[in-house]
Amino acid sequence: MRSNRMGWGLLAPTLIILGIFGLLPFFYVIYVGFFDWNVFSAEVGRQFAGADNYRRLVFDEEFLGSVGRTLLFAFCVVTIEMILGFLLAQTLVRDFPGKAVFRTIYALPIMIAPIAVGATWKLLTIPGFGLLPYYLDKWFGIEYQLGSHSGQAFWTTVVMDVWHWTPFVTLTMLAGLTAIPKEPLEQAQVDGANRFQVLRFLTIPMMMPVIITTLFIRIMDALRVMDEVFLLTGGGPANATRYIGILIWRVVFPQTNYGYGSAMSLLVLYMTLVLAFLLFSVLSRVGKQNTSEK
Amino acid sequence: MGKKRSNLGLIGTYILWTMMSIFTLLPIYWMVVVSARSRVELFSPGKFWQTTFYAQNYTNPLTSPAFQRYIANSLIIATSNALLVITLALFATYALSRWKLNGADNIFFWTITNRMAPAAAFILPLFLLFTRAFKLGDFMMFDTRIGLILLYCVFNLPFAIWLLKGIIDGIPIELDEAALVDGAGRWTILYRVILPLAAPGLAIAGILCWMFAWNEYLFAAALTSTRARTITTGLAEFVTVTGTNWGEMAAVATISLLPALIFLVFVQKYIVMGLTFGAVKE
Amino acid sequence: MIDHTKAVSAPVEHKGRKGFLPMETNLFDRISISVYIFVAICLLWLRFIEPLGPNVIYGALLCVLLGIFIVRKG
Amino acid sequence: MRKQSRSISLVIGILVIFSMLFTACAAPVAPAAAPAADVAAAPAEPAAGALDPMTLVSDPAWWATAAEPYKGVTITGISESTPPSRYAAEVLGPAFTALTGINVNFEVTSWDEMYNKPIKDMEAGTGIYDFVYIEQDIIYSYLARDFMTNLTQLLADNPQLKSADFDLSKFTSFIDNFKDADGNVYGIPMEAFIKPYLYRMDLFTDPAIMEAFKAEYGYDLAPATTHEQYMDIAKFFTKYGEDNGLELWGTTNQAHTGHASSTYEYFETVAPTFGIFNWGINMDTWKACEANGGSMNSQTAKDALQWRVDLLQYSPPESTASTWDEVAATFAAGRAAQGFVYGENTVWIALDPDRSQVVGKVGVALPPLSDGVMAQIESGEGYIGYYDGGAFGVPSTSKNKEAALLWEQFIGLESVQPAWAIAGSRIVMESTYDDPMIQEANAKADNYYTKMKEEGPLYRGAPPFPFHNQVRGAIDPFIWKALAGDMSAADALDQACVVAEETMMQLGYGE
Repeated sequence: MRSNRMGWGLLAPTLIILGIFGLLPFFYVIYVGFFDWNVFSAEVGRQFAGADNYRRLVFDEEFLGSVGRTLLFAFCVVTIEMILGFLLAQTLVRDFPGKAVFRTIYALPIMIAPIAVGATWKLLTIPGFGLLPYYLDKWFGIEYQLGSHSGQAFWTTVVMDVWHWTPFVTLTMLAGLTAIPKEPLEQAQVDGANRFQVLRFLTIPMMMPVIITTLFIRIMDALRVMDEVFLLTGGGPANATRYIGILIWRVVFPQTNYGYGSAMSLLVLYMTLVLAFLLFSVLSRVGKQNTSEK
Repeated sequence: MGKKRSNLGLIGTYILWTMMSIFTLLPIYWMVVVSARSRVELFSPGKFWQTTFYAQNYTNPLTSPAFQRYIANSLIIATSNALLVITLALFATYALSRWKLNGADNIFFWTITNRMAPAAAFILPLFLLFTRAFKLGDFMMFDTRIGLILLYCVFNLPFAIWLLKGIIDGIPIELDEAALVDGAGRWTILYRVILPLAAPGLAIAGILCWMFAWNEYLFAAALTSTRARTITTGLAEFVTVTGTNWGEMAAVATISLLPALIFLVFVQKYIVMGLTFGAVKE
Repeated sequence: MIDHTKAVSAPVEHKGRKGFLPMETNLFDRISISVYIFVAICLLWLRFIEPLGPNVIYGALLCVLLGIFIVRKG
Repeated sequence: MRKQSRSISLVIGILVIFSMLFTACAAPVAPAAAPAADVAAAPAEPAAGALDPMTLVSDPAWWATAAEPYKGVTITGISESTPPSRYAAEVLGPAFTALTGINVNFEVTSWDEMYNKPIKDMEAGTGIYDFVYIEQDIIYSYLARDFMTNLTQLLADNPQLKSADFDLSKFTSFIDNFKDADGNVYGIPMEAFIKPYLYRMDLFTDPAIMEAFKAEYGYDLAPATTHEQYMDIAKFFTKYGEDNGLELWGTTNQAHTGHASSTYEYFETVAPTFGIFNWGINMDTWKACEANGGSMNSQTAKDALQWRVDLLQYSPPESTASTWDEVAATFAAGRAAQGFVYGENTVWIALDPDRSQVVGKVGVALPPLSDGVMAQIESGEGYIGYYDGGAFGVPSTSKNKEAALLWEQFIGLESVQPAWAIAGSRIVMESTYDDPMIQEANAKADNYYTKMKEEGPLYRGAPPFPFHNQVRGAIDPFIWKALAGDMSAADALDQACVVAEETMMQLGYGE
């Protein structure tokens, strides 16, 4: 009765679009990654270079440093966002008057374009007319200057990202929390389990799919963060916030080094893929085993 | 659980959420304040409240036909993209859910990789694709809305399918079969059985796609020239105008936030319903 | 009740077999794993072994063999 | 009943989708003529006003006839979103269209995209752009790759397109930057300015301040002529601002620690005044380090960078987030007593009360110099700074070269220059200096235009590197590190020169 033809037919437009606009460029980037292609080099055009780009990459301090910083950034924002998002979602499960208002206000940042987020935070942090430098100095005597303090710049990007994306995490967590069945939780409480135990042994395992998915989305986006940081600090001071997205943009465009930039991009993609693979294949299965043992 | 404790909890919740709201609103508030200041007023950092309103920051961009075109483009691109994506995603998830299509699941893992990679390096192949491959006489996909709409599908489709998969899977197959017995065709089932049941999920997927398309910057900047420019690229232009026109930039950012805000107010209830990523079946 | 936690609606559905790898894998998983390992070894080779002499080609060949092994037996 | 309403909603839904897609598809075909006219409706600055194209040219009929074969053609151009370019897009473009029937589709975008997009276009040979902005520092890179059309040749090949009003010899010497060795022109200058030393005349001539300054430093307060004086003045005014509770600092500083502008400030404004020219790169051997015959990490260069880093303590707090735009905004807000500000901003800072709080208080002078540097400059060995600006050139990939050639001549007419110069503080033709409008602005802006005319020869275009952006991009991080205090100036330059050499070698220059 079920002919696969119709199934594939329904899938076809999706596959065609994804193939043309997704996979073709992807293969092209792989291809270019093996070429030495800088618009303004003395030798015109693409020169096949084998693995030279990668050979250069693995020794490129700038690149490796940037990867390290990006991973640190991703680790910080994802950890903070997941924990904060989970806890905040807990407070939203119960109804209380005014919940809808708070939730609407709180969800606002999700809707703002990354580039506008960068602009917003720049307005907030620029010395001279920003709020933060002025009041931090006035109330706490802290000299707050993104342009010269690497640590401040880094943590400001973290806070900015937390500001931007925690609401999203909270909402997905909330969706998960409202959807999980209530009976086992109540039953456990009746049986005398304390809150922490309920959380640890029931809520979190049941939430695992949502947690993993959200984790994946956040890691993926945190690793390619670009627009907002670019607008806020330009990657500065020096290279304190030059995350990999910005570095690649700089290599590909201002420095017109297409081949090298493609190689960098692929390596980052590779990193993300491996992380995603570990997350889904290993973590989700481990989680499943744990629960099925119970 | 005494009454006292839950009252305490309630107060705590309010304190917490008031603080969160302040934290959330502060940057936005400041943006609106800056957008109300003229250039000569800008450098007055201690001034937290704004009493005057420098309307020119808003009227300048809003009355400029170029800027109106940016807004129109953004609206058309984001809306078409969202509609296209949820339509295709509905088809695709239905297919994935009801037929056994060997290998199809794995394909999506690869296609979502486009969303994982740093975007910059992908601009060049897309530029070549848009200017070389899709070319018919004078027409090329560069600087057209359809180009951006199709391109954004690459980022939104896997995401939407992923979001919908669980929801469609959750619709009992018996409903399909009952309809089939009644003589309904597959299309009828799709829009009479599946569509209404998946509506919340479709809505949230549509909103998230809409948001992504409305907010996207890098590709829009690189793959459009003047005709299909979007509002985010317009925003970036203001950063570099001589004497950095912060007020106008803030105004544009505020304007770009408005449609999203309207959306949010109306649909925020459904966001929670739809965002489960199929974690739990009904 | 455990049923609720089952459906990780990840883009990859895991209905595969069990080889020497510590989990169930289908063909796609095994190819992915091979590619991941290929890239990782080649990069490490470029960084640490090539300066000592052997060209990365040998590393790549090694990885291809390993890949074939994983795909068939994993 | 219910079924029916469902079908109706489905049909409507499908119609909406299709209509959306249809508008999306249809868009690019329709507005081909529209954009130029659209933009024209909203001139950026009221001063610009509308131009009557017929009065600009001596023979409107000739333009119409010459453009006859290209009527309806759309030429596409790209430039940075600066006042001169916006004026060209919003006023000159529509005027040209009215005159010739050739549409001008003018994209004004951010500084980065202004480079990225045409380079991509020209490298891929797509031919999207018919005229592009070429800054005087990138022209050598473009010429090295044969990206530009030889306009002299093109004019000679098409005598029927040569306007009688257009004369290459009427341009200032700035046009020399856009010529090859044989004197062929590759771009028609559209903006040019110097980066002068601006100071606050009201502060510098305040008797009480002058007295206090003399008491402290033992010499008269005046625009600095040496770097030591500049530092003294910066220090003095920072303290003065602190003591009097003013938002005032000693100097502006284009020191963004994540933007190329801070590297430019060092190489084009500071280093030359210390006697380091051409970025300290030896252009015979393409070497930068002192050990290899360059001077990028010479003691003088290190002193120059150190001087800049030292100035940061007397600069407003926003300096490390300031590009050229913010520097102008800072000075216009009256937050600095002196500074190096790009000339395109000088006139609005001095004249426009809507944007500037220091109207009528702006003094213009030559930057301070080290001993003996003036002699080097006058001998032609060096320069005091960049003579900055850009031109519109026609990419060799353009498909509408002839139509673009008419446009190039139109923007190079003497008659369009004065109003354009007011809108964008830029002058590219000798005759513009004598225009009454310019003279009037000149008087209010401490004779900026006169100084530009007289002292212009002391300035010079960027060194003719064929790899400008590439090497600068490699050096950037070290300048940023020095400015952010992560690295000493000496270390930064020692490492920068090595990286610069590596980059040049990768590009195939030097061995």
